[in-house]
Amino acid sequence: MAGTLETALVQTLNGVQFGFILFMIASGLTVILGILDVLNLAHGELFSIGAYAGIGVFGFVIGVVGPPSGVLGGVVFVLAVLVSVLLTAALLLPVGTVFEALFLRAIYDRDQVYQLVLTFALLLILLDVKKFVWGNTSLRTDAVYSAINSIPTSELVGLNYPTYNVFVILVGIAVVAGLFWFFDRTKTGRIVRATAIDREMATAIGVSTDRVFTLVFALGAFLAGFAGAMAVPPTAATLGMGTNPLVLSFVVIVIGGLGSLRGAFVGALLVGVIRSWMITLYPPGEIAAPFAIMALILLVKPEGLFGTWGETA
Amino acid sequence: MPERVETDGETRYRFLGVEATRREAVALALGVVALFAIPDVTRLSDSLQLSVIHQGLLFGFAAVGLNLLLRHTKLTSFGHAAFFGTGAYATAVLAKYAGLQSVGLLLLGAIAAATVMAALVGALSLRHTGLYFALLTLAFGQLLYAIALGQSALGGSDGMPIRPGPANQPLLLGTTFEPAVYQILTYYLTVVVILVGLFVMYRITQSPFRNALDAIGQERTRARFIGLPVRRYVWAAFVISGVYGGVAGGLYAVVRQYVRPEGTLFFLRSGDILFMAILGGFRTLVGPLIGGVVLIFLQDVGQDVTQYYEFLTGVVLLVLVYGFPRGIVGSLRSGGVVSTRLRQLRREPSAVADWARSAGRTAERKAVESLSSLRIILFGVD
Amino acid sequence: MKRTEPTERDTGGIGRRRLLSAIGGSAVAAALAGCSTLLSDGGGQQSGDGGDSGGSIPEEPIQAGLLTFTKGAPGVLGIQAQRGAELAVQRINEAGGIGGQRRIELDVVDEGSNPLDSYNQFIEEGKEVTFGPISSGTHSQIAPEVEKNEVVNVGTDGTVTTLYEETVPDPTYSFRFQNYDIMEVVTMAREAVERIGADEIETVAGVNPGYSFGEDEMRVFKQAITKLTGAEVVYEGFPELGASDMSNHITSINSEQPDVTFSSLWGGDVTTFVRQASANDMFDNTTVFGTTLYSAAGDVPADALAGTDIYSGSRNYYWGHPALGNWQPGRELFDAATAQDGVTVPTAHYMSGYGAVTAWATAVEKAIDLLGTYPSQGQIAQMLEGHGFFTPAGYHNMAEDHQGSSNSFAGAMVYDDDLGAARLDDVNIYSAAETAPPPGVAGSAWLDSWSS
Amino acid sequence: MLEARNLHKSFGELVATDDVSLEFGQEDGELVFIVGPNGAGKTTFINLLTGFLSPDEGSIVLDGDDITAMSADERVDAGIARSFQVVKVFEEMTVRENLRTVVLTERGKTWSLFSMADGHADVERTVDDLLSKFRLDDAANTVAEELPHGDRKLLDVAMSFGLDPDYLLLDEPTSGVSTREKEYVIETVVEVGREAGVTTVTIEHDMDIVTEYADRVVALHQGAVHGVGPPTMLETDDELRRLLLGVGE
Repeated sequence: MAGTLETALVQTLNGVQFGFILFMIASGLTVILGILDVLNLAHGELFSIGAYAGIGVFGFVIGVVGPPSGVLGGVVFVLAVLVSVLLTAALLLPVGTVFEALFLRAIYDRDQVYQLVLTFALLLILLDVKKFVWGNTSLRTDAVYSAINSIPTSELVGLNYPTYNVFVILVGIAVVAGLFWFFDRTKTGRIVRATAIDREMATAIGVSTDRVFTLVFALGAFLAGFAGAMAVPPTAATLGMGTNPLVLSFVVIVIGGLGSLRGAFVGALLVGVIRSWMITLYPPGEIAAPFAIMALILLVKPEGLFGTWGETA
Repeated sequence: MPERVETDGETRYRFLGVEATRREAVALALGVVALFAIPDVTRLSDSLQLSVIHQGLLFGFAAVGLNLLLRHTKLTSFGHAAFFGTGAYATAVLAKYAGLQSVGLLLLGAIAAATVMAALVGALSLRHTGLYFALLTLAFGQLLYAIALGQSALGGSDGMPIRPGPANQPLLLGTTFEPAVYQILTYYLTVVVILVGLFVMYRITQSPFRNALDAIGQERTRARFIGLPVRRYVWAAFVISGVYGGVAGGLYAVVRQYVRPEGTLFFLRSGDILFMAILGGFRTLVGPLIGGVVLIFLQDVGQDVTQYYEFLTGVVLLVLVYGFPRGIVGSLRSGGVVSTRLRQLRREPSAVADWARSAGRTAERKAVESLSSLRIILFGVD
Repeated sequence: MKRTEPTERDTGGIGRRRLLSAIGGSAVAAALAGCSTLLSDGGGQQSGDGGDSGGSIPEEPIQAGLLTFTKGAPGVLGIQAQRGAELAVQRINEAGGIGGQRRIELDVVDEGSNPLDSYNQFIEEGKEVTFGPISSGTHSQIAPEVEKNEVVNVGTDGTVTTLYEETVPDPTYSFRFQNYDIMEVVTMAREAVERIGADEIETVAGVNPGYSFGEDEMRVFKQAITKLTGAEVVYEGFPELGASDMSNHITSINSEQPDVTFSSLWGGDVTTFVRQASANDMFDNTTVFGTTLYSAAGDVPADALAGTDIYSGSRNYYWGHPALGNWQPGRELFDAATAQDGVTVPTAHYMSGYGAVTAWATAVEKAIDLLGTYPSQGQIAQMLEGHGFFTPAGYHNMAEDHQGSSNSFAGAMVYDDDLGAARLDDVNIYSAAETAPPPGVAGSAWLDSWSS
Repeated sequence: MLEARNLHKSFGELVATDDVSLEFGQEDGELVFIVGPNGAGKTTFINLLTGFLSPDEGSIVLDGDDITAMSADERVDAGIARSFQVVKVFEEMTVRENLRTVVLTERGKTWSLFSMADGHADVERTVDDLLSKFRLDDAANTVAEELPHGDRKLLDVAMSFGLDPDYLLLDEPTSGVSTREKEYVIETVVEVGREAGVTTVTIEHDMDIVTEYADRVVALHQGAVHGVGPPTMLETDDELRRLLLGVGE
C-alpha cells in the first residue's frame, strides 16, 4: 500500500483518532473549567486511574464474554468492551464527587491560586495512590486490542487501518454527540449551562449551585475515566501517563477558547491532525508541534477559536 | 548607620530605606548569619546537604521573583521555569559556544537572555488574566521545554555541561578551585546575590511602582481609569520577575555545572516555583525563599524516607491550603495562625480537643454531603 | 539435578589450575566468572594469594553505591542492572569478600530525580566505589564529578558516544562496563547485512525514542548502514518516550516499505510499537532491527510477537548463548537471576550491573595480589585500565579508553511459551573489533574510515 | 471643552447610543447632570467619553483635539476622570493608600522603583488635602473594604478628584447611599468641584438633587438626546417627566 493518497488518508485518520482521545480528556477539563472556574491539575491522574481500572474491568468482563467469533460474537465483544469502558468511567464518579464536595467546595471564594495548589496536591497524592494500588511497573490488557483488530472493517474498503482505531473514532463521535445533546437538549444540561453563564441568576431561580458543581466535577471525572479506558488497550498503563494528556489538554483548551466545549472539540481534532501531519512531514517537530500550533493560533486569534462556555456550548 | 525613627509609638530602625522594628531587625540579622553559616552547619549532619539547601535557595529566589506578580498584580504564572531554564541554558550556551569562563559574564548573559524571554512571553500572554494567563504561561514554558528537548545543539534530553575552558570550570575572580571549595564559594555567591535581590525587591515593594501594581491587582478597571497603562506596568513586573528567575537559573547552571530540560524547564518545575511562594507565604517578602528551601528539602528527605514521598508532599500542600493559607512565614508572624493558636492554647489547654472535635465534625459533614450528592447523581432526586 | 564436578571436557580441555589463573586467580574472580564449582575441592586455596595478606587489608566492609532507575518506565532497565549488581555483590561476599575479608555493602539509589545530588550524597557518605548510571544524560553529568572526586565509578550503561570523546576526554577514575552506543548500533547494522544481504538493502527507516539516546543511535545507524550497503534513508520517526500512539510512524513505514527499519525503542515502548505495528500489518512491509528491543523480554506479551519480523541485539550478554545446558556458569547465573524479584529473564542490563561490579572487584583483587595491600583509588583506576576479566557472558576487557570491550549478540526475537518471555533465536556473535573502534579512535572517524 | 460628535454605539441589535452630539465645559466648573430612564444609554455614553468603550461611529474632541483613538489611561492624563456606578476602589489598601496611589499616578511617579511610596512630600500634602476636603481624615487608616458605604462612595469620588481632572464624569455617585448620606456626598462633590473649577458630568436618578444643584441638564432616551436645558426643564417638559417618573397622562 504505497499510494500517496492512501497514506495521506491513513495519516489523517491517525490524527483524527488521536484527536478524539484528546477530546475525551480535554472535554472533562474544559467543562470543569468553564463552569466551576477551576483548572483541575489532577485531571491527568483521573485519566490514568481510568486506564488502570479499565485493565481490571476489561479482564473481568472479557473473561466472562470470551474472544469474539463470527459476526455475532464480534458484536457481543464490542458491546462488552463498551460496557467495560462505561463501567470504568462510572467508577470515577464517586472520586469526582468526593473531590468536589470534600476538597474544592471549601475554597471557591479564596484566591484562585489555592485551587491550583489544591488540585496539584491531589495530583501528587493520586500518583502515589496508584503506585500503592497497582505497583511500580506498567500494566497491560492483552485481549482487547488484538481481538477488536481481528474484526474486519477498514480492510473491507481496502484500507490498512486497525479496527480498534475505527472503534475509537466511532465512540469518540458518540461522546461528542452525547455531550452536545446533554448540554443542549436535557433539562439538567441546560441548568448547568445557565449556572455557567450566571451563577447568581441560577441561584435566584432555585438551582442548587452546590449540586450542579458536584455534578459537573463528577462528569469531568467520568469523562477522564472513559478516556483512560478507551486509550489503554493499544498501549500500557504507567504511573507517569497522566502528564502528557494533561498538558496537551491545556493546549487544546487554549486553542479552542477557555471553557468552550465546541472549542475543545475543534482544538482536539486540530491538534490531532496537524500533529499527525507534522510527524509525517517533519518528524523532529513531534514534541513541539502542539505548542507551535497553539502559538500560531494565538497570534492570529488571541481569544482562542471559540468564545467562552455557555454562550456557545 | 541605622537611624532610629519613631512611628506610631514604636521604635523602628531605618537603614538604606529598610525599616524594621527591633524584633524584625534581630530576625533579619539572625537570618543573614544563618545563611552564611549553612555550609558549616551542613557538615554536622549527614542528613543535611549543602547542595540541597543551595538548590532550594535558588528555586526559592525564582519564587521571590514570581511573587512580585502573584502578590501585587494577582497574576498566577504557571510557567516561571521558562525563565529559570532560559537563564540556565543561556549560561550553558555561552560557556560551550562562546567559551565564556567568568561567572560574572555568564550571569550577565543569563540575565540578558531571561529579560528578552520574559519580555516576549509577557507580551504574548499578558493580554489575558486569571486561569487563561496561567495556562498560557504554562504552554509557553512547555514550548521552551520541547525546544530544548528537540535541539541537539542544546544537548537534547541529555542536557549541557557548563565546563568552559581548560579548567573545565567557570572561573570565580579568574581562579579555579577544588570542587568542594567551588561549591562553598558559589554558595556564598548565591547568598550575596539573594541578599542583594531581596533588598532590591524590598525597595520595589516600598516604591510607588508597587502601588501601581497593587492597584492593578486589586481593581484592574479602576487602575486604568486613574491613568495607569495597565499592560505596560504588568509587563514591566513580569520582566522583573522573569529576571529573578533568570539569575537563579544562571546561578543554578554555574553551581551544578550541568543543565537538563527536565530539571530546569519542565512544567512541574514551574509548579514547584509557584508552590514555594505559597508554601512560604506569598504575602511576605522572604516567604518564597523559605518555601523554596522547605519544599526541596521535603522532596529530598521524603525520597530517603519513603517511596511514597509525593503523597507526603501532597499532604503538606493540603494542610497548607486548609490550615495555613498564609504560608510558613505568614503564619509565624505576630497575628498569624500559629501565634494566635499558641496564645489560645496557653490560656486554655483543652482547646486542642475542641479543634479536633470541630475538624472531625467538618470531615463528617463533608463526607455525608458528598455521599448524598453521589446518590443524587447516580439515582436522581428521590 | 545432581551437580557434577566440571571435567576437563567441560572446560575445553584446560586444567583447573590453568583455568583458575586465567580468570583472575582469586576466589572472588572465580565466583564472579561463575566458576565457583572450581573451588569446591580445595581450589579456594589457589585463590588465597590475594586473600591472606591479612594485616594490610582493612576489615571494615566496603561501602559501595549504585545509581540506577528503580521505578517508572526506565525501571525496566534499571532494576535489571540493580539485580545484576546485587548478585555480583552476593557472590563476592559469599566468596569471603574482597581480599578475603572485605564484604561489600551496596547502597542503591534511584537516578530518576536529581541524580547529581544522589551521586554527591554517595561521595559525602564516603563510598569507596560507585556504580551506574543507566541514562546517558546522567552519565555526562556525573562523569566530570567522578574525575574531580577521584573515586572510581564503573558505569553500568550511560552509553552516550560523547562521554569519553568530549565530556571527559582523558578519564582517570571514570569507567564504563558497556561500550558506547556505536558498538550496539554497528552490531545491528552488521546483523541486518548478515540476515538480509548488503545487496538486498536499498532503503532503511528508523523509529527511535524521541530523546538524545534515540537520536544518537539513529545517527550512528545511518552512518554505518550507508557505508555497509549504500542504502538510502527514507524515514526517521521519533515517538516521545512512553508515547501511547505510534500509528503515524507505523503508517509512514508502511508507506515507504523500507527493507530495514532500525529501532532503539526500549522497555514498554517496544510492546506498544510492536503491537500497533502488527495491527497495521507493518511486518508485511519491513524487517525491524533493534538494539535494545530485547530489554522488554519479560514485558512483551505472548500475542504481540506473533507474526512479527524482528531482530534484536542484546549487547554483550544473552543468557541463552551458549545454550544453558552446555554452559554451567550461564546456567547458574540464569537460575540465580530468575530467582530474584522482578527478573523474568536476565537481559543485557542485568549484565551491566553484574559486569560493572565484577570489573571493579576483580581489578581490586588483582591489585591486592600485586601490591599485598589494599589499593588506593589511583591504583584501582590504574589496574582497571586494560583489565581483563570473566563473567558468565565470557571474557571482557576494560580497554585503555575506559570502556568495556566484548563480544556482542543479536538474534531473532520470538516468544517462548515455556519461558513466559521473549527469547532470541539463531543468535549471531560479533567480536569487539567488528563493532567498535580501537581505543583512541573517535567513533565517527572510525565509521568514516570504512570503505563503502 | 469636551465634545461628543455624532456618537453611535450598538451592541448587536440594541442601539445604546444613537447619534449623540453634546458639549461640556463651555464654562469652568459647570455642573451637568445626565438624566433618563433605565436603558437610555447614560452609562454607555460616559463609557464612550472615557474610553471604556470605543464608538462605532463619531468622534470625541477635547479642546479641539480628536481623542477618539486615545486609550482610557491616556484620556485620564488628558484631564478626563470618572467614577463607576458600583464603587471601584482598591479594596485592600487603606483610604490614605488609595489616594496616595492616585496622586502618585497623576504626578507620573509610579515608574519610580526605588523611591519610597510615602516619601514624596508634595504627594502626601495633596493626600492630606483630599482627606480633609472629603472629610475622610478619621478613616484615613481604614482598609477600603471595611468602610461604610457612604465613605466608600466618597473615597471613590475623592480618588477621581485626586487625578486633578478638568472633566469629571460621575456615574450615579449617590446610588446605594442612604437618603441621609446622599446629601452629604453630593454636597461634598459639588463644593470641591466648584472650588477646583472642574466641569462635572453626573448621572443622577434623584430629581431633587438634579433640580437643586444642576447648572444644565441633559436628558437621554433610547440612546438619543431627548433634550438639553436648565433644571427647570424637568418641570416643564411633560414627556420627560413621564419618561423619568412614569407620571403624567
